[in-house]
Amino acid sequence: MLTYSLKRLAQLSFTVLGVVTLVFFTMRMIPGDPISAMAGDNLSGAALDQVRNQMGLNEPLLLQYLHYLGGLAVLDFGNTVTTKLPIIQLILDALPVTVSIAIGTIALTVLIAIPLGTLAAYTAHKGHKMLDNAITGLAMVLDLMPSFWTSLVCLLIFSLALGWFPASGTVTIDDPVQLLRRIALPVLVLSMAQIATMARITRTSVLEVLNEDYVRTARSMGWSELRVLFRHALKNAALPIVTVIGLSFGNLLNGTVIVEFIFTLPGIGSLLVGGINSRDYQMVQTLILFYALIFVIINFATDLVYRVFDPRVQI
Amino acid sequence: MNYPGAIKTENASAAGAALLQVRDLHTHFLTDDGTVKAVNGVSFDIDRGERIAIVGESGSGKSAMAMSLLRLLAYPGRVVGGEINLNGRDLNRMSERQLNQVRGREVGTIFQDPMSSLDPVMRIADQMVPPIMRHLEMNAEKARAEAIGWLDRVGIPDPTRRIDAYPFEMSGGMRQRVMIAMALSCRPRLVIADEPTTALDVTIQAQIVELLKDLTAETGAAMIFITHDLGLVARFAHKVGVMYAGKLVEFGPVRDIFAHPCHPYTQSLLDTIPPVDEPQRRKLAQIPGFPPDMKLPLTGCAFRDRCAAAHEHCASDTPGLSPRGPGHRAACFLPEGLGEARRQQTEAIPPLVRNADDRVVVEVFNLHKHFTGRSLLPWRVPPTVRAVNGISLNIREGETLGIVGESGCGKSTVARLLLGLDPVTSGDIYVEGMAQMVFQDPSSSFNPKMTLFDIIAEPLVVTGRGSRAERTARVHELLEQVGLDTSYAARYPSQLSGGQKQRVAIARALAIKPSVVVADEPTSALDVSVRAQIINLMVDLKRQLRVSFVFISHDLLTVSYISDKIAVMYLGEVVEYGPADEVFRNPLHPYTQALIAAVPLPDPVAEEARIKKPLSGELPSPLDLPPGCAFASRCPRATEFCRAEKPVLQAYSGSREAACHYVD
Amino acid sequence: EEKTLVVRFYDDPAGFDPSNIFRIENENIAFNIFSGLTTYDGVTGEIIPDLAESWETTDNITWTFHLRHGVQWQQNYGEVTAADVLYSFNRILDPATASPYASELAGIESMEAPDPYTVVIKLSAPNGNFLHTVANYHQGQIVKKEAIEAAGDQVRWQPVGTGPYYLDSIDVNSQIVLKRHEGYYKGPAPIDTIDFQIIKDDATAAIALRNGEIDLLMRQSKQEQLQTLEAEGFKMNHVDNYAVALKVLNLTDPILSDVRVRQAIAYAIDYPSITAALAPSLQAPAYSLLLPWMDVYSDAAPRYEYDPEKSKALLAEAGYGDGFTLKVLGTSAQGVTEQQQFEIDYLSQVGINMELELVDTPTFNQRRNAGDFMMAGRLLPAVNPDMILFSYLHPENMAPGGLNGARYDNPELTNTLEAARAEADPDKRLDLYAKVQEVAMTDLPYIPATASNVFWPGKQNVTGVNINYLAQVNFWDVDIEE
Amino acid sequence: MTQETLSLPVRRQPLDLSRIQANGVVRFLANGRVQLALAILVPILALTIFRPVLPLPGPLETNLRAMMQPPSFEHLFGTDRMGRDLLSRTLAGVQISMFVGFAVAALALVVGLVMGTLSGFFGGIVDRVMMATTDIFLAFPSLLLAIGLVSVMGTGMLPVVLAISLSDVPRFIRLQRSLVLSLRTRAYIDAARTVKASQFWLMTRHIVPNTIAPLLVAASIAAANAILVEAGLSFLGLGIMPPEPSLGNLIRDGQSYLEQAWWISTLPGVVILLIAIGLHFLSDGIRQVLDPRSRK
Ligand SMILES: Nc1ncnc2c1ncn2[C@@H]1O[C@H](COP(=O)(O)OP(=O)(O)OP(=O)(O)O)[C@@H](O)[C@H]1O
Ligand SMILES: Nc1ncnc2c1ncn2[C@@H]1O[C@H](COP(=O)(O)OP(=O)(O)OP(=O)(O)O)[C@@H](O)[C@H]1O
Ligand SMILES: [Mg+2]
Ligand SMILES: [Mg+2]
Repeated sequence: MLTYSLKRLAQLSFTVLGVVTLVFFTMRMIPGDPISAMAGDNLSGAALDQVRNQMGLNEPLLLQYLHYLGGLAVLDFGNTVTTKLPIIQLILDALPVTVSIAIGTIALTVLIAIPLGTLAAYTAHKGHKMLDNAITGLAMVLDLMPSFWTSLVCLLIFSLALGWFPASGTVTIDDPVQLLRRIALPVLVLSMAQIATMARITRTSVLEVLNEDYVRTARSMGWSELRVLFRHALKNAALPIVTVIGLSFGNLLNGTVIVEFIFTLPGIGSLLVGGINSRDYQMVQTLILFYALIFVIINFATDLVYRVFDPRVQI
Repeated sequence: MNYPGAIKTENASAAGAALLQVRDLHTHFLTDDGTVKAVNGVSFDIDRGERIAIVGESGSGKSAMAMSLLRLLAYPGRVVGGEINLNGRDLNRMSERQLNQVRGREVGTIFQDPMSSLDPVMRIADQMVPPIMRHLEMNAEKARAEAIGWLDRVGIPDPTRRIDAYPFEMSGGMRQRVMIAMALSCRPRLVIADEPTTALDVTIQAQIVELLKDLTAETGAAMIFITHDLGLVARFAHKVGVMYAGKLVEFGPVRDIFAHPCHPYTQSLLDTIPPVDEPQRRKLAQIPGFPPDMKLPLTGCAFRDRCAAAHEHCASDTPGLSPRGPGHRAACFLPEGLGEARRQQTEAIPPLVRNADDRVVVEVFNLHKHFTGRSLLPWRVPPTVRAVNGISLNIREGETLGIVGESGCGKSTVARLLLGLDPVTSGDIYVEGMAQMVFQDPSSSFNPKMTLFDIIAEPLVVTGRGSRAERTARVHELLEQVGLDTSYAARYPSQLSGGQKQRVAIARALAIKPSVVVADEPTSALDVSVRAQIINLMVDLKRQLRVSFVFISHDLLTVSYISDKIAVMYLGEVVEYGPADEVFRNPLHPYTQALIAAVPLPDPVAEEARIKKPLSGELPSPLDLPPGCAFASRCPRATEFCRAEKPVLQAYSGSREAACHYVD
Repeated sequence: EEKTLVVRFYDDPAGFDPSNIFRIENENIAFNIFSGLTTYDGVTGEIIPDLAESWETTDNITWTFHLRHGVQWQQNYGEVTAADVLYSFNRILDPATASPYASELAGIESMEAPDPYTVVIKLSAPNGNFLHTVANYHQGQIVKKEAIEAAGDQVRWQPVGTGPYYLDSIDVNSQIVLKRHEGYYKGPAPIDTIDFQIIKDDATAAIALRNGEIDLLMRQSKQEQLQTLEAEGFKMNHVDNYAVALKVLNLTDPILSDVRVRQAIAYAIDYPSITAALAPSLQAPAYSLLLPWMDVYSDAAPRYEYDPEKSKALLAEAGYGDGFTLKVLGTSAQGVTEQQQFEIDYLSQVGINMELELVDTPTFNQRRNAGDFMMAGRLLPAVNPDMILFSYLHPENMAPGGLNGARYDNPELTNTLEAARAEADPDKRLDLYAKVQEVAMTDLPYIPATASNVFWPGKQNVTGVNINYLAQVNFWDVDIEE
Repeated sequence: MTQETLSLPVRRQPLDLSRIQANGVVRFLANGRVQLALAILVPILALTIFRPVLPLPGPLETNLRAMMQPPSFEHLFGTDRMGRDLLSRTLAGVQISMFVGFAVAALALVVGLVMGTLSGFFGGIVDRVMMATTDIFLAFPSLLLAIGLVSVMGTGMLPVVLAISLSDVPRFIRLQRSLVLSLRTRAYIDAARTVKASQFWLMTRHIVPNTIAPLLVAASIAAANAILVEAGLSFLGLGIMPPEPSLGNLIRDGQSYLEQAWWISTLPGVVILLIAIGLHFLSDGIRQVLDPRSRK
């Protein structure tokens, strides 16, 4: 465990430093800077250059990089370049929204996908291909609808026609009911794609386990198929499922851009797109550092969960 | 018939009748390519306490038949007809729910692979205790005590602690014991064991067999024991059923079957086993051809294509089981089966002619190979496996060296070192010319994307020998040498049977005319009948080409049959070394003695006469070898001296060597 | 009972410091928080008094403003005085502020406050349009020294003004709340609270309005949504012709330097048909740099009505009978717009191969400001025609320093333009401006494409939504009727 | 050596066709899933290829007299806001989207194959550097990469393909690496090593041919996925730019007319769905055909 943690720590530092460096230079290689980003139609080049100078954007790149690393070393993430807001605060404000969406999505996905996938695997195992095909097919159709399209359809149906959920309105964790009503549709939309993947993985791994010898052993001791399915098969099939959950959690934390945009949710995805569009270097760097951390931490957590599900995994 | 140890059941209504009556059982696999008729009308009876062995080659439907009894077949298998009367109730007509009351409770099951038959993520207790609670209606505490009791009886040391272990924390032998404990824990009246020892080492196998024998005798359970090892049958069974192509072709008491087999298939099967006590070596009998495709409709006798005594009648009519003696039935039109044809002496193998100037082609001196793990923390000593721990050997031109020993003793490592696949840790290896290899697993030996031509020609291409035309000629020559038609050159490995693959492997190994061919368990993945073909082939080749072979196996019978010299390995060391016959007939080292004692002989009479005292004690971990004799922990003769002082290999009576302080 | 108006806000707020404010939606908030010396009438768009009750000038050089008495700052910062005005303008001019609007006030030679209610400003050159400069917009907005100093580097988030509404709270991710300034000099506004909800997607915004979640939709720029909303009976508040979208032609380009080529491009595209097909509500064809409602607008300037034959002829004359490739710089934010697709279509009919180079907005802005393009678009909302003409046509404003992206430099026009600005006589002034427009439309460094309309659809009971020509709404006029 | 000296049973039976495996192509075409996939993909591809000679208006041809018309005999998929024929546009979009899909898959396949093979085969420091690098790219939001590329290179086919494949490549490298690791210990590799075959020989003859199949499966999934990701990028203004119609931007363009003209976005969506389903079946088919367990 100690060795493992040390190894992980080394990996973490390396990945994070790599990501941070990559993003620093990528952002600056992209043409356009914070000032040109905020310029609308009516500002001239000379007027903007004045602002640019004042913000230190004309310093040599390497110096800026060192400044940045220096700030990181003392956990100072700085302010947004143009609007001078403390970045850590912005992230901490946006985080609960994104995290609740991610958790909601995972929860809904797991709730639907795992029974569905298990059922599909079971029917496939028994040779009843019809239900299996129907489930797989449905999952695929859901998977393939672009989220910007499903989002709008959901809005039109659930918000406009049925009036169940609002299309706008503030989102805070202080008001859980409102929060739930606001994230319900995004969660639904995001789950659609996740359900497909997870149901597929569940199906494959459960199906594989059902063909294992120990399942036959359990049945030879007189256990019913259902009990075998849920006691033995699911537990053994858990590893790939956990991996997918870990991955999709990571993806959800950065992959909700479109959905946040359409449903007007002030989450991390909006921050990132906003940051990129306004060339807010500091914001983008911090967010990506943050992603890298989450990525590494989720990997780590996944490994720990492995340990819980499979005693053979030693860390 | 009643057997010693059988317990009278209280079930009065069933008294007198057989415990299990199987009548005309049919099992099909409904695959996409057609229906596989895996079991095709099998009928037999088992009495209480009776042990029946079912033998037959791979694919003959043994497992399908056994699994049909409890309807444990996986999709697409289905029992399509027949009666399975257990104590008068037809299992085949029971609902799943009713059947679940029978499974585990009245019929226990033991599967082949102990590594995969236990749920890897559940503790032993969680797998054993709930069925006991359920079937014997005990509370958790009592059930647990019961389970611990069973673990104790199957010889798991420290069962109170080990019951909470996970399967991966146990060795294969231990896991198989757990399986047995589990299968017997609800005191079933019938135990079905599907090749319960095939995956185990000989010494462990002997222990498990004894255990099964004792425990079933003790509880009075009857047993169906599936195997393809005829030696085990002789050691174990009361009755034998021989299956071929989904049917029982012969059924009867074990002694009758061995002494007087009536079906040509049974006869051929018995003849494929290397004889133990004949002074002169003869070629093994072999069964030509392949078993029939069970998807195709079958008329007549299924064995007729491979039967030397087949006549027209066999093609049109299907012989039924007919009586040949008390309780002995066979399904053949001929009363004697092959009869005279069987007794035609197979060709004798002339002994190896030694020339004084025969060169030594392989010489190994004080060879060591240690595998060192990686330790991330610099202050920790990395774990080291001493896989090969100082062995010295030599092989002359045309000579075959057999290496035997239990799993993990370093046989394969020696082979890899000889081939230069791994670097040695220390010691010297001298190989004249090149060494080539034949691998155990025929399916992973070949690149599935290459044709046989490319496979056999590869060594030639890589070493840059010959023009294209010469290579083609050589490949064809090799194919003929190993008995394959040259048209096979265009085939892919997946289009070959296991035996054919091993022939190709041998052809490839011979391509560059190596001085020595190392064969690491070349026959252990093959069926008995095919095994005989490969062994015959190797015997022929070594004589004709005067190639030296290193033949590695844990099958002592085969090794002693094919080898000129034998080296017995134990934990990375050679403990006995000498001419094959002598080592086999008169083992010096206690380990060799135990090994030979553990080999089941295909002769029930001889088996009964043997004293069977399987090895006890634990194999020390190769990570942490004891200072003295490595075998001391299991040796019946070990003394304090053995534990402290390591014996070295010493010469005895000229040609023999052994590493034991107490060799007389 | 308190009245609350929920308004859609369409992008992330960027702050409301007049010295550094960008983009119309932010300016709209500032417009309601601050006041200028003058301001624009919501309905007519004319300059009207704001903090200055009255003003006088004789020569367009010396301007004297008389401040209204008793105007109160928000948040108890006291009464507005001339010192505040001087402070505000000096702040813009101070290089440390780094205000991009400093150049707007660069013409000021001196400022003084003879008494707390009088401000006298002297310019270095006559400027007949100076009242626009000090209007309630950008540099013209008056701030309070104490409030600015108290806010430190957070001025943009803590604006204190004298307008009808003050900033109550802001969550930069989702919401801006304005509250009515009870001490507003014209009296408190009818609505207590204005709650701006950030909704970026136009379709979502329309749904929110239809759902009744919001009362007023700041800017809807999708034609199809407008049609739906109109059909559902929402009030379509709008202002027409608020700004001209121009094609900026880079005159340093060897091909575009030929005036015939520029005219050929203008003749080749049928903007009236395009606007009619694509967005009849949102766009109208434009024929000049200026808009018809501007006082100096002249219809005497040449017009380029759709005439592909003439276009081909001009091209042939210029030696491009076989056509050429016209590279157009655009933003990728909306992809290739339908309008651009039409343009490609029309130009191809006269043999011009229009190639789009789409880059994201920051890159686009940077390249456009640097003048690094062959043809690009620009839309300059302004009420002051002089500002438009100077920015686009005066050589001093040439890119990369200024907005003259065409790098147009015609001394004849420059002289006329400067004379027009200085001219005090209204008739002569009009003539001079007409001349400017005529020359500009003949040389054609910029091709007027379309004029935009701005829509703020809202509920029927929301009244007084008057959008001015800067696309801004004075919320003091807005009320919710029961 | 003659036949007689060996008492081996070479039975020259007549060629038994049922025993001999049909060769790869035949088996491939005989697979049910593959047939299904081809039944979906071939007509779509054929229509796409023959679009120029079909009696259809050009995909960029506007017609202001026929705007937003619902599907009819004249316009099977209806028309859009500019009166362009949506069937024609959809088919042109298929062409572009398929190109994106295949380009992405091909790029990921080639790079993944080379890097993954080197990494898995040589191990050691090469492997560790490669793994760390893939980690970095996996932790890096692909959106930023896309924006960066589009900003530097402008919008168009190449940046889109690069942007999408940049997040696929690390996955392919890892897949290939794990395949190589499992193949590296196969006996046939050892067999070749006993005759001192070169590393290059081992990789090109033994390793790579055996990893192609699973990589192809992954590639066909990546292709389907790329088509969808392109659609998402289009939504953010980073995809293939109209008027060139990719399926993604057809859906995007039509999305805001969902209420007035459902067909504009729905019909191209159905086509994406069909293509993706086709590719899915194809990959499943490849998997089945190449799965050793499915062979007898
Ligand atoms: N799941 C299955 N699907 C299709 N055919 C099967 C299946 N399982 C077994 N068979 C076929 O049924 C026949 C009998 O198989 P079975 O496993 O009973 O043989 P066996 O005698 O136990 O062989 P082995 O000694 O190899 O265990 C074989 O021809 C086999 O190919
Ligand atoms: N690459 C390796 N790394 C570490 N340990 C190894 C390696 N290869 C073999 N060993 C260890 O060396 C010992 C000898 O292994 P080897 O494979 O030679 O045994 P074997 O006699 O061939 O056994 P089997 O009969 O099971 O094939 C075992 O303990 C094994 O775990
Ligand atoms: Mg079997
Ligand atoms: Mg081995």
